[in-house]
Amino acid sequence: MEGTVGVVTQFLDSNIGLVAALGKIALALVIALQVAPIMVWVERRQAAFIQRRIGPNRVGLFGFKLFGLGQPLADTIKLLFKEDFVPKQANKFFYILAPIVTAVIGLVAIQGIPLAKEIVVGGHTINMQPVNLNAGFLYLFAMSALGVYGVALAGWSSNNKYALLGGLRASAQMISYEIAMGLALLPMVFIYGTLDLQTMIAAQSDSLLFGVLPNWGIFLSPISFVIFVITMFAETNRLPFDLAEGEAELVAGFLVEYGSMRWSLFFLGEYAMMFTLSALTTCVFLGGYEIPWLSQTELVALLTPIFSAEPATWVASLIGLTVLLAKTAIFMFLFVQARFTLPRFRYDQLMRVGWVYLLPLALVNVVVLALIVGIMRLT
Amino acid sequence: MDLNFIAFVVMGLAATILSGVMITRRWPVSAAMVLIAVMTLLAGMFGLLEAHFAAAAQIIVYAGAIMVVFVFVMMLLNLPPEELRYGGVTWGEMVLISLGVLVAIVLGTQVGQGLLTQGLESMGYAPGQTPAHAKSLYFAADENVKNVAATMFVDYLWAFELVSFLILAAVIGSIVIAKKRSAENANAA
Amino acid sequence: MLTLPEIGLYFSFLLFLVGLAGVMFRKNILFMMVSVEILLNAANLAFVSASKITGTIDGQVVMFFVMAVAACEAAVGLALIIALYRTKASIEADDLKALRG
Amino acid sequence: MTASINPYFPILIAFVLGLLIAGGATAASFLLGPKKPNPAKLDVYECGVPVVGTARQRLSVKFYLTAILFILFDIETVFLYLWAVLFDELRWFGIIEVGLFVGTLVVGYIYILRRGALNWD
Repeated sequence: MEGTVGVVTQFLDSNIGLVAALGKIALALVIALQVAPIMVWVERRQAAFIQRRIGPNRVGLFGFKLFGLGQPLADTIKLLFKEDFVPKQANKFFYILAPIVTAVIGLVAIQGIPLAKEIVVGGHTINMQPVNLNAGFLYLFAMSALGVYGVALAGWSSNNKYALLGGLRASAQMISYEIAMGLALLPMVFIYGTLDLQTMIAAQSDSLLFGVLPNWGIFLSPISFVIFVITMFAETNRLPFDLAEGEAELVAGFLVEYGSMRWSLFFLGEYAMMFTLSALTTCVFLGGYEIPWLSQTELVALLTPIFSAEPATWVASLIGLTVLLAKTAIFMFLFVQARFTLPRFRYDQLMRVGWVYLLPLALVNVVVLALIVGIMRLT
Repeated sequence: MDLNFIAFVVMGLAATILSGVMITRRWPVSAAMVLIAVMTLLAGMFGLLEAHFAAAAQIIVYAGAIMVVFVFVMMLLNLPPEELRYGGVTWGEMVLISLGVLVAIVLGTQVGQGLLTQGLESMGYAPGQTPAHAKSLYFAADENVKNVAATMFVDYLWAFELVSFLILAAVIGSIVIAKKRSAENANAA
Repeated sequence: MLTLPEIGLYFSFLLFLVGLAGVMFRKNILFMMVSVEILLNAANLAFVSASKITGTIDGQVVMFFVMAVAACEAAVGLALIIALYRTKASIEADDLKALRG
Repeated sequence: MTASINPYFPILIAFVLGLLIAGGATAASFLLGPKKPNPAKLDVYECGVPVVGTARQRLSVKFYLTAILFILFDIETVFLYLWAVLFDELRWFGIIEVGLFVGTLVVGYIYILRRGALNWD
């Protein structure tokens, strides 16, 4: 018995990098897979409250009603058992591939988010960013750039007028707002001087204005924050930017020929992308997993007397993860709230907002901040 | 035989085979999709060569922007595959082409190796050591980006500024060519 | 044994051959342009491999200029295809003989 | 193997796992669901009325113009990121250089606006 434990410990010790990588990826995947069902439930309940209805409250778990939290599970089972057919006019290979592309990109993109600072296990320091490239920004940009193809492929392969137009509109909208998104985050790179999200978060644990405010990106570059939040809605095709599936004109846009599990894979990908972008906003503008006025390092120092040195980092990381999820939840709630309160844009208005207002605003923001930072730092 | 080596060779082979698949597609959109896969694989190869920023830019610019334009044009024109006169390559031609490729590979690997070694020696490079004039390379991702930036903004300053004029010319040119005259606007879809 | 960047050079050679075959054997301008993208990608792979072999960063910098050129080429080329399709209703290279002397 | 592994390795693993999850879900629904196809179900969905024309028709060139602008500004953004990471080292030299670069592109942007390439009506 002792020998087995010894072998396992030795294996863990020598392969700590591999094991840690798998653990982090599994954690991020679990989060990504849980976001969709929970958000569907939140969305339906929230819609019901706004529209003075009750919403799903029947399906419970193990005999308890739990405000209908069992609903997503029931929905998943229902979707799994629905008929799964390929329309005869569709391009079969790409019709099947499109939802998989969307879901995989959503699940891979979320790996670029730093979930917590670092934990120490058996003397090994493990960084809690699943894909730790030191250039987290570029990784997330690359993934969101690839996100266009799931939508475009779905629209094209369905071989349906509504789907084609919906897919084209959705992809044109996504690329239009991607530029403003990139330019909105640009000032944060030169303000913090890094492309690494964790270094950026560490810089945000300082305080600003003699300790009154935390050193968060939102206070350093508020215009960037506003632009980024707007583009985030457009990138994920959510209201008020959900022209792609404007049911009044396009039935359901690129989703019109999809049903059963394929349809839900699109939503899995979309919710994972929503979570990833919300978490990115949190990391860049709201201090990520850091608690305001109490950095992770201080937290570990505070916790060390209570627990011993290594478990202290675990507890601190757990608190950090909770803080990150709580901050991200604010944005997820904002998505839902906007969906049921705001009217939809017209397509020409949408393109106008993206190209004629947001892009020049983002450029001016970059120039002004470059001059301010230049004057403050270089003279 | 380490993991990086295997991954690199597998990705390279996959990229080569997929690009072969690409040039024989009948639907333009499927060709574009296969090409996107090829570019993503190349990005992975750049990553293994420790050119981190190049890998990111390969996906952001090539797979994420240039190919979007191709896909858009293919979706806009909506060419059915029957309209393509499939470049009829007969079996005889196929054999000739494969023979030619084989000869080219042999020549390329034999002569190319000599030329490569010669060229590298003239640059002061010997296997396993960095030439004296080479700038120091940092291979952490963050440092790689800084390195590329430093070289571009100092050594390639003029090229960088000229790129902006190239882009300007391309914008104006493509809009002049593609935009319909106002008289034709009536039949816009 | 070959190192990674040397294998990269061989692969770039192979990719270039495939792209060249595409440009030569397809009659459709759209496919010819897609094949040109493969040619440019092969060149990029050669640049990055050479950068690793020589230990200089220049190859990676030049790759960005290749990328900018590729983007401009795609923009203008596809604009030409759209204009051609509008006037000729065809994008076959064989149908475009008006300028042949 | 040490605590540091190749940083691209997790991407590969995540990709494979994501493919397994998405492919598995598709396959499961294919295996579990009923299969009762009929011609009306497999037809193009246009709200139940008979299908008019085909989806394979040409669309507005506006989408193409948008995509063109996108690549050009995308390249600009990538170049600007290169400058942003080296902001402190390049100092005013970099700001002026990038100012010229952006200035040239702004000329193109104004041309696009004046030509009405972004008017969607």
